[in-house]
Amino acid sequence: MIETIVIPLLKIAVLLNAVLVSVTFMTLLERKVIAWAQSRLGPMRVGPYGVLQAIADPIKLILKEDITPVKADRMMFTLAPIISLVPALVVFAVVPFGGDELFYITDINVGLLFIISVTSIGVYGIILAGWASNSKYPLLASLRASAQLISYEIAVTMTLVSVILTAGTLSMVGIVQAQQDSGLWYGFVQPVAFVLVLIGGLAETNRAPFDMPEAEQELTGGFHTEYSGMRFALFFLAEYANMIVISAVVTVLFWGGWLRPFPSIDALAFLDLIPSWIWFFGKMFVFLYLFIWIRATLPRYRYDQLMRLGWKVLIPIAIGNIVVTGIAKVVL
Amino acid sequence: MAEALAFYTLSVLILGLAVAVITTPNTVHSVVFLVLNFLCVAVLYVFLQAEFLAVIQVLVYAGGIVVLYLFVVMLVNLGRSPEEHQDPRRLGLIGLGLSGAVLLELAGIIAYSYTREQSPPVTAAQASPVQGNIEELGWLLYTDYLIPFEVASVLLLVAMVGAIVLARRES
Amino acid sequence: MADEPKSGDKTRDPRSGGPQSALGEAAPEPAAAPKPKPKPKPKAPPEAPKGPADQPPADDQERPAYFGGFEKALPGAMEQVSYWVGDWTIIVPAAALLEVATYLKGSDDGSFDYCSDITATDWPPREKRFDVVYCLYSTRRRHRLRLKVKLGEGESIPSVTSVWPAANWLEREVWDMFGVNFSGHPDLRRILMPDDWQGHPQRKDYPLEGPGEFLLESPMEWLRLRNLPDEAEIE
Amino acid sequence: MATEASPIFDTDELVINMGPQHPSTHGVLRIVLKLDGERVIDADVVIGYIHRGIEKLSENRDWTQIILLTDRMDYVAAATNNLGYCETVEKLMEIEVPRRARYIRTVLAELQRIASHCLWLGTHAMDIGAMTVFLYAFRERELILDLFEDYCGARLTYNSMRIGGLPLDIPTGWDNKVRAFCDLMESKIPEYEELLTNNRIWLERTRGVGVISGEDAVGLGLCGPPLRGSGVYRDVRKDEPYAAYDEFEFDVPLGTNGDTYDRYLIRLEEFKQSIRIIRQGLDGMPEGPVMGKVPRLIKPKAGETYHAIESPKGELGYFIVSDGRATNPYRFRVRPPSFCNLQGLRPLIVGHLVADVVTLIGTIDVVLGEVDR
Amino acid sequence: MMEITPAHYTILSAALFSVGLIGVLVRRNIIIIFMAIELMLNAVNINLVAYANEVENLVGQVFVVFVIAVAAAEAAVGLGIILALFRNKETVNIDEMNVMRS
Repeated sequence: MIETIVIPLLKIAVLLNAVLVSVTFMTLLERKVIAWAQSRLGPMRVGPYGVLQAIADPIKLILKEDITPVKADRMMFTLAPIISLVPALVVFAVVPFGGDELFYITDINVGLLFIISVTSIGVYGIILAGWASNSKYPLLASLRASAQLISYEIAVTMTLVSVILTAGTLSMVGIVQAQQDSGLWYGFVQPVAFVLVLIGGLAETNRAPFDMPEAEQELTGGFHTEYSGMRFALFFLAEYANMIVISAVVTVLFWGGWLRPFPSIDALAFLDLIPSWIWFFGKMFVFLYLFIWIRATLPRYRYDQLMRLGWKVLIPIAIGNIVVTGIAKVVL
Repeated sequence: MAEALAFYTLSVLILGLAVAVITTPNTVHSVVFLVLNFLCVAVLYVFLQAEFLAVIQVLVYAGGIVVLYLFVVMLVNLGRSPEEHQDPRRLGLIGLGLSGAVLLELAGIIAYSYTREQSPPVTAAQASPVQGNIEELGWLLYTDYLIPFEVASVLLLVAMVGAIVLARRES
Repeated sequence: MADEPKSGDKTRDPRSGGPQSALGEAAPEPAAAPKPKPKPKPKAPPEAPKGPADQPPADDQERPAYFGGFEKALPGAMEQVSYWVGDWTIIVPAAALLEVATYLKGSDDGSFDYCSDITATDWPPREKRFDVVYCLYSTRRRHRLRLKVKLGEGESIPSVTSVWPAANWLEREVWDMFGVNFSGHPDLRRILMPDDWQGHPQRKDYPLEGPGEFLLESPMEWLRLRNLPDEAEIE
Repeated sequence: MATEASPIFDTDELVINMGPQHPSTHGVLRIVLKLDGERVIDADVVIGYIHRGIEKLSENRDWTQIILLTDRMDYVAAATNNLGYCETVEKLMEIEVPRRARYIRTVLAELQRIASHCLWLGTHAMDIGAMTVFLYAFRERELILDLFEDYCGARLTYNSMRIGGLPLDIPTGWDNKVRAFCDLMESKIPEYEELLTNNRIWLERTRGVGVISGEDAVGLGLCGPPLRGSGVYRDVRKDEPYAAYDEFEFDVPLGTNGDTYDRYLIRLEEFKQSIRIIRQGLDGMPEGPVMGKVPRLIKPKAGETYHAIESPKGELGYFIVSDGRATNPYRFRVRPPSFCNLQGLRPLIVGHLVADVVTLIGTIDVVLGEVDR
Repeated sequence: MMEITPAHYTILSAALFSVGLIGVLVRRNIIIIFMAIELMLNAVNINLVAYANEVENLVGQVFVVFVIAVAAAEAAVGLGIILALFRNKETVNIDEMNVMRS
């Protein structure tokens, strides 16, 4: 009983809290990093160096008036942010944050596919938000979003197939163990796939330079134009939770999850003194930082260019990568 | 016990959502109910030890096909409900009756087949070693069912081309 | 707001007598010249200037080369020539404007392909109260020329949008501000003022305070509209 | 209107109001877009939301009072507006402006050009999604505002010129500050270029977007960088020199393709040319008074004139009529470059996507205060 | 009752199928009709998976994969046709879609 119910529930509770809290600090990190990139200071008022800004923001959002436009579809308008947040949180169930069983909730044999399929549900949140607002800019944004997310989902899934081929398993823990066995992070085995997943991940999470659905300068905020208060905050949470998911997936698939660098070289065994979860979070942080960095640097793609990139560049490369991986797998 | 509880809950959800799909006047709501229905079916698959299918159900059905429906519903932004126009030749009641008859017939068949003395169960011909094994499913797909598989892929290709041709605007 | 003119003036021009009239400030000098018809004044307000100086060029002023060709091609189109602080101005009749514009744009030694500006000036006492001014420039020859057309109230002037597409908005602004009608303009709407605005604010007889001509012309209608709730008409 | 759309797709037309409250319309511009999917099939540009009647207002103000009204037109380049107006009145009155004043005016105008282009660069890049350039450009603009503050005490609406010259001589040491700024600016331009010029996304977003041929640009009355971007050699500073421009050496950059990228490159090059002019102006600054001989009562003889200068946005012209009797102009007309450039927006955006509409509003660099006046 | 046999799944499947059938026969909105067809396909899938589980043979699951593939193809072409029809006739009412050419 304790083994099957209490411990998993405890883990879920801890993980959910950790994710939600880290999301609020992600916003602070993003504001700070972008500010430094732009030779500003960023938030400095709340607490020392503005660290309490991460708490002030959610409080503000909770206390704000939550407005539903008169002509909106009330049910869908409320449902949409929930739909976009829940899948983002559900996928954490299969992310292994460390080597020990303590650090993941479950390890299912279709783990990677589970992540892909559950995140694909998140698109409904954006589409329904745009539709339910009964407003033109959100509608445009949601049409953009649905096309963008489906296209990039294909590209990312295709790319992941080559990783699955290399690892020979769909389980997230299994993939890390496969990297341990082969002694190489798959980032070195599958560099093309790594780059494709990174680009696709940016597009899947609607981050710059692919933030078409919420392009403020074009669509005045996109699908969440009509949202305010807590419902807006849910979208916000979903976006950052998705960023964390993508970073975690990239870490697991390409950067050896909780493994230390060069797991096969015994001379570096002293690195194992650092606990596995620290390695994991360290790697994840690198990718989160990368996401923010890219946002501060790059202009935004145009919608048709984005689709062209997805269909005419990423998908063909992904297919080519599968073929090459398959041949290599057979030959070696 | 737990399985029964889960089954009945899911059954009620599946049927209830299905009824909601076909009765809701608002098409977008219909689509959302359909998605929820498919998610419940996916959970059912998990209970039937078909995890791969469950994931595929979510990925392809809920994440792909139904998004298409939603897309189309939003594109054909309806000014008026299609239900307003009634073709006098349409016999809705008879349709309802016919469906009821089909339900009765199906129920009859099931009842008949199970009240009869158990016919020898279909033998698990060459029982697969592991259940719900993706690897096994893959083997089956790529060996015994290779030709249907290829046919299916050609079908998808044709459908893709067809959809593009249909949706393309003449410029 | 502005008082109605007191003496028995029955001709419709309630605006000129207002204490804040532009005329009052613009022309401090008392009446010097007798004024014909357009503005019979009840209280003999200070006289308004009757028109621009349009100083003729000095005799020794060298004329631009393209003047010769212009006079030859369109005899009679050059009603008057003016030269002041380095700017050449040709005054042309409204009827000939389109021909003149086409010629000036096409001629090799003129080649005025760039329409810098179109504007107007209002001289109320004059019978042809409006001067419509076209500032032209040649990107090839690098010289300027101003065309001027004199126009009365209610007369229309051919639009030059077919010659210089740039004239589109500029003519719209002149219509908006002065009420000069451009015939053949593709899209003659108000541009700066709201679509439902009454009157043309840049005219010299436009009241400088209050809700404008509209109140003076139909006070009841103005009152009715003012009491209406605001209604946003947004597509 | 929807002649371009095939009849089969009529149902998808969407009329969308961009502005007057929209993050990228740079003020209160409103564009009514008719969309087919995301493609613009027709557009109507609606202006006039901050029409303050500056022309009418000026006809009832003193000749000197008008200077501070001109500040409020192109409020990101107030000094050039002052300059244009003062020069026009000086031309009308045939006043000789001292050479030192003309040099200072030129330096101020070029500083203003850099400031205006900084603002343009920042907002334009921001519209395309590059948010960092915005703050970099504003950082440098801030320094120019400081220089203006040193000179005349104001940071936005300067009222920094007078008919016949300047109200103030430059403060001591100001020229060295300007020199230091020029050096700094020169080192910062590569920073902008590094982020944008060779950026693949920037190239994709700007190349081939909003192409207009030189002939069309002249016909539509475009001026300033949009006109030069189409390869038309037209710069009032060269063609009809004013202030002290005839004494300085500088180049007029020209584009070849007439697209958004060319206009971007031209403005970046204008940064460098402006710095060049400022340096020449500071080095050759003559001694002498800064105010010419101006009658106590400014009252030009009856007559009219049109005078244009090259503002950062293009040809800024003033058409002023004096009736020779009043202490205010009889007719005061501004030829606003933004207004004429904005006229070219509709032909530019038709056929492009919504995202490009934002790019194209940015590339023609409008200031709505000037458009509406 | 407490033990779940394939019969339970079959009954669920039959009921779901009938609901889908009612949708197809009664509703006039062609998009709803398409969705009802998806419901019927799902009913079939439930049956296939249930029996595959019962007889411990994966062939049933293989068929489900094919059914999903066919459903995807059907959705793509069907929705394409709906869009084309809607453009021509501005309706999604199947009662009004009784003429091939418009």
